[in-house]
Amino acid sequence: MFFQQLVNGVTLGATYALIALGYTMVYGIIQLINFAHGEVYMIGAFVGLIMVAVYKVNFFIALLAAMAVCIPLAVLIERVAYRPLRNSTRLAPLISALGVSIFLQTLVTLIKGDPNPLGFPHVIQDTVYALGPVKFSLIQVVILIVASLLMVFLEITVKYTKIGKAMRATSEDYETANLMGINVNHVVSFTFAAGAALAAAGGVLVGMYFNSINPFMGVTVGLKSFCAAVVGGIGSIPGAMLGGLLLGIAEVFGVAAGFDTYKEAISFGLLIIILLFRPTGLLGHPIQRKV
Amino acid sequence: MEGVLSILTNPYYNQVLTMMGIFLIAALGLHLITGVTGQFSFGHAAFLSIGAYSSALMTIYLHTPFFLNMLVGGLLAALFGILLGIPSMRLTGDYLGITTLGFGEIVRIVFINTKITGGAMGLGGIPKETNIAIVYILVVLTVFSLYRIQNSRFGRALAAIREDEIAAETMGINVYWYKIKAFAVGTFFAGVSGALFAHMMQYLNPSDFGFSRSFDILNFVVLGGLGSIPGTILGTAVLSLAPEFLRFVKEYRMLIYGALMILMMIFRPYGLLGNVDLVRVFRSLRSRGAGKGTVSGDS
Amino acid sequence: MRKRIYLFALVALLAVALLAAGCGGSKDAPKAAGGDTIKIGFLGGKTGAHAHYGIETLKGMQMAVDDINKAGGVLGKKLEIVEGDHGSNSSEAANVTQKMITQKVVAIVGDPTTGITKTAAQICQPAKVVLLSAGAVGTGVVEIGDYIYRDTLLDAVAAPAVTKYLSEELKWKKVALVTTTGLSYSESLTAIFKPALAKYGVEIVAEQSIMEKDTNFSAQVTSLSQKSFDGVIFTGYYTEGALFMKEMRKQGLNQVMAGGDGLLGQELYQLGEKAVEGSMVYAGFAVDSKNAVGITKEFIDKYQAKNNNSKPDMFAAQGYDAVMMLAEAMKKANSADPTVFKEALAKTKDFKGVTGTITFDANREPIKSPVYLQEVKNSEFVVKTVIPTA
Amino acid sequence: MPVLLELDHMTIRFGGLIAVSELNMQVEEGKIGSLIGPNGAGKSTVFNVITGIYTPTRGKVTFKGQNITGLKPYAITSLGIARTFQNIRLFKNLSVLDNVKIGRHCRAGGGIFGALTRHPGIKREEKTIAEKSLSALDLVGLTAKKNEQARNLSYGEQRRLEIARALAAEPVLLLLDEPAAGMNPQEKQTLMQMILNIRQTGVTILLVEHDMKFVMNISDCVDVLDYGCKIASGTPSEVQKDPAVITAYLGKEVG
Repeated sequence: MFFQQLVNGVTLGATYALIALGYTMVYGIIQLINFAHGEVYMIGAFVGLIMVAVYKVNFFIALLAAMAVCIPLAVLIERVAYRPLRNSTRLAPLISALGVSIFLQTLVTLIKGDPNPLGFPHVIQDTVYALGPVKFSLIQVVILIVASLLMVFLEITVKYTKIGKAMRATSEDYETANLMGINVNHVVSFTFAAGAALAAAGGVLVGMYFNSINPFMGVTVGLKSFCAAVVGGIGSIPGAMLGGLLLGIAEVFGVAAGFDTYKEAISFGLLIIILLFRPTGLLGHPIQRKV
Repeated sequence: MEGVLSILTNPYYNQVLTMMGIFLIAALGLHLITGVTGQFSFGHAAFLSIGAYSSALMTIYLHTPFFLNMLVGGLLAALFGILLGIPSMRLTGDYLGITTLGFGEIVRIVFINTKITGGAMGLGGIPKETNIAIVYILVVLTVFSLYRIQNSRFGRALAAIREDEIAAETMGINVYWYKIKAFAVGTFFAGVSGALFAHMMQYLNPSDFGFSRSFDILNFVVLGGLGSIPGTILGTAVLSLAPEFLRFVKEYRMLIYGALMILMMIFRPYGLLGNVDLVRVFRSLRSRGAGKGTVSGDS
Repeated sequence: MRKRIYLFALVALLAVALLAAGCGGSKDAPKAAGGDTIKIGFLGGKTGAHAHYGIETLKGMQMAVDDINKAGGVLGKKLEIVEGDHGSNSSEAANVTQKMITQKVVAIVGDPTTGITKTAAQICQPAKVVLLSAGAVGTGVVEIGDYIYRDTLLDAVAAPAVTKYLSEELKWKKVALVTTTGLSYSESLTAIFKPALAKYGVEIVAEQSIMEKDTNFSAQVTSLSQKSFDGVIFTGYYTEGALFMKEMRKQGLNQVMAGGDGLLGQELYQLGEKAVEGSMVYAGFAVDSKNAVGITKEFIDKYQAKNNNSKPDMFAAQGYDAVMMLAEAMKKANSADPTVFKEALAKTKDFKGVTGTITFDANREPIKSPVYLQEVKNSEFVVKTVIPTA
Repeated sequence: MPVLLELDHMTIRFGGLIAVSELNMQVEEGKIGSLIGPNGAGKSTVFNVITGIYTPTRGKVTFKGQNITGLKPYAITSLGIARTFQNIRLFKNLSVLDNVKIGRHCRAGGGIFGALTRHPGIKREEKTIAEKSLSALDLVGLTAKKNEQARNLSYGEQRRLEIARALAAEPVLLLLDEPAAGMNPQEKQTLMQMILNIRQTGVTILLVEHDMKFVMNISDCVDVLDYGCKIASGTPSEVQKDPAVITAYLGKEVG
């Protein structure tokens, strides 16, 4: 029972982590809570659904297609709604992010015709593997593998490539990076693109795992993933992974322990407690007071 | 004059304007927290719900007078504001924002799970006590109080905190404590607004106080012009009336609403009345530049 | 300084007031003046999370209005629907209800949900406009006043009848009870099922709570897998119901579920696929193509002709009946004045609607018969049995 | 002359970096003291410790015989220490007069209740705040600009406004962090006169300044910091001749 719940928690946490990475990278670079990120995830799920239901492609093609749609979408969102506001007050881009969020939810609802959830066709068999008393379904295995691969890929990109170094420099000091000849606009676009790719993958995986997608699915998942990013230490990539897993596990065990009616509060409660003791999250750098 | 009369007699305008006034009081409270003191709060609806439920329960079970219940609602909201502020006011910026958001969600979920508030089924049977006159008298009182607060030693200290916390602290301002005080006053108004809401709708449901309501109120404050009372009034008016005016576009309504939010921010990132100091405009009109010694902390 | 503040506040208030009056006033005035039609309001979400109910209710209402107008209208006047979309937001629902009242509707049909119905009822009652909800099932609705009605099959009537059937015919002795917390519909239904289950000797071996819009039920199902039971009583909506059953199948549990009309919607089998085969849903209306007769059959045929052959659901049928009941009450009272025809409406007895017979009891609560218990078979709702209520 | 401010073996460390080490320093009442040293010597850090923004890792700060180590900045201000900042920290979107009024915060007591009622006590208090603030503005010559927004002032005016804001707190000890930075010679001359005038009113002054001519002309005593350590102390003329100071500023001569 304990290990079974742990498997459930880790699977859920892996999807939170995928989405949390997008929040954390964007925040690390331009200190913006990209509230529209949840909608990118939602659109990723819909694109994945269309690909498997209408074009009958296999799972990996659907995953790539979702990424292919979400990447330009996220870059466009940044261009239109955030870039003009980069030097404005902190709240202005936040409000326009909410605007983007409402716009995309309504747009998808209108295109779809109603806000009702849609099921996801079976592209992965319902095979169940048993490891002693613990059961893994194939889809859980796929989620864990795909999520891990993507995160490793991201970590390599950020650590060892030129654009990754530029990202780290920009998140360290935006102004100086700019002066040092880094094209920060490129870096920001790349960051949004990378976050969108992960969110799109998250959307498709979650759609398949839970078998239901709807135009408003990005709202709560987005908020919880953002919590995960903050819990782990916003701006920190390993932090987002840690935060995601922690929240996923806490949620599953909270429900198992009988706090099922408080399920939605678990993530937020954990967030507040962690922030009070570590004001910048588990793996975040402490803020140095600059005078 | 005919227009004004028709508002008082036409129940629809009456309803819409009363609602607008109720949310304006809440928005003015948030204005003090976010606009004047510069602290993010993404959970304002929680304080509305605290004021709403507590006043409604008093009305239903204790039969105490409405004004007392409203006052208690406001004070209870302020108490929770202080309780939340004590641990979290050391957090800055977005971290404070996300903490208040979390608090807001937790309060909503607690109300869902509470028996006496009717849980998810909601709380009905609240007598109607709110009317447009009471609401707008309170709006005027709120505006008046906020003007007085902003033009006082207390208000100047809050503005100083918004401008530069470290400088404020070296000027002798206990930044932490002043932030909590600002939070208490701002959430008091939210509680009063909640009490009015409860006795207007006569039925409360926790889903009325989700984070989308908090962001709506934040929108009112930011879109009108952060830190400006006239801006908050204008923002609230435009955004509460916009959905009503946009009814004719039917299902495209929220699409346009979302697009409007983006466009307004792009073209007026400081809000509709941001960087327009009405008091100064007013004064220069009145006395052609030779103003009196008092300058508002409102810009 | 002081003068300036007062002056400013006054100017601001006036500006806002004039803005509202100037923009809103001109549009509605001529409409309200026209007296050649009888206006009936539709209150519901055409957008937002529960839009499905609203859209279907409106479809049914429109069909009823078309039928009535084709037959010459009511009292020599045509019926007209005034639409009030509230986007599933309660403070907007209050605004739009008030707006329809100023547009001189004599009655409002809606909202399909209990919460918003209560909000609207608080406005309709003092305004002396009839509110007839085609969907509200929660408690404390008609108690608000004598202008407030509903034409739904009440769970308090239906759930015990269904429980009796489950216990006596299907021999369910142990059940797991799953509630969607935060959803008033589900919590009320659970509260009705509990005594009913006890009365017919069915033991609740496990209780689980889930949340609305939740998609991950692995923890709850893992907990259930430790118990043995004959079936699941699921009191929530179809989305969660379908996903919950899927998770059960995933974890190797094969019991079926039974629940109320919250489970009713093609999404149940579209989402649930094989996992919901055999699941049972009761409702006050069902398309029983083979056995349907009379006006029910006519209604089904007409709806299918209009909507690409898709079948009408309960909300469409109740929306249809709501308008028909209102029209009949107006004819009986020979008046389209709500203060007059509400008396006739309250006396409605054995009204033959497309959803069955409806009688309002002394408390104006609807007594409906029968209950349609349906079963999912090959991805379709098939009527399993029709249970008459006492 | 009695000692007003004393630093006793004050050490502050940021992570592995020792910013100031074992600093002993005194400022006598009624004097103008200066703290000089090359960039990064830790001068501003000393100010930040005195005003309570940083808590020293070791050592003690005594003001008027009272141990103020570890007190919060606002508490230290009300005891009578006010300061300006090297990188000007005005309340940029507020008016010039409001900036100064905020400086007087610690010398008044009106709270929320007073703000709402404006009872006679508060009216009197506000009147005093306005008068004192205006006279502080007068002292730095900014009376004419009292209704301007602070961000619209010129650089030199902003520096002067910071001084006025600090003066409004009626300090016993005034800390000025590079007050002459970015000023032209004429402005510096005015500033010097202004500082002397302030001293005349009985305020003790401690300066951090890079302009040697300015420091040497105005100071009664000078302390020199290099790499967080005090290397010299004395009257301007003593310090000027000190070989350690010359080395620190010009580097060691080869050979």
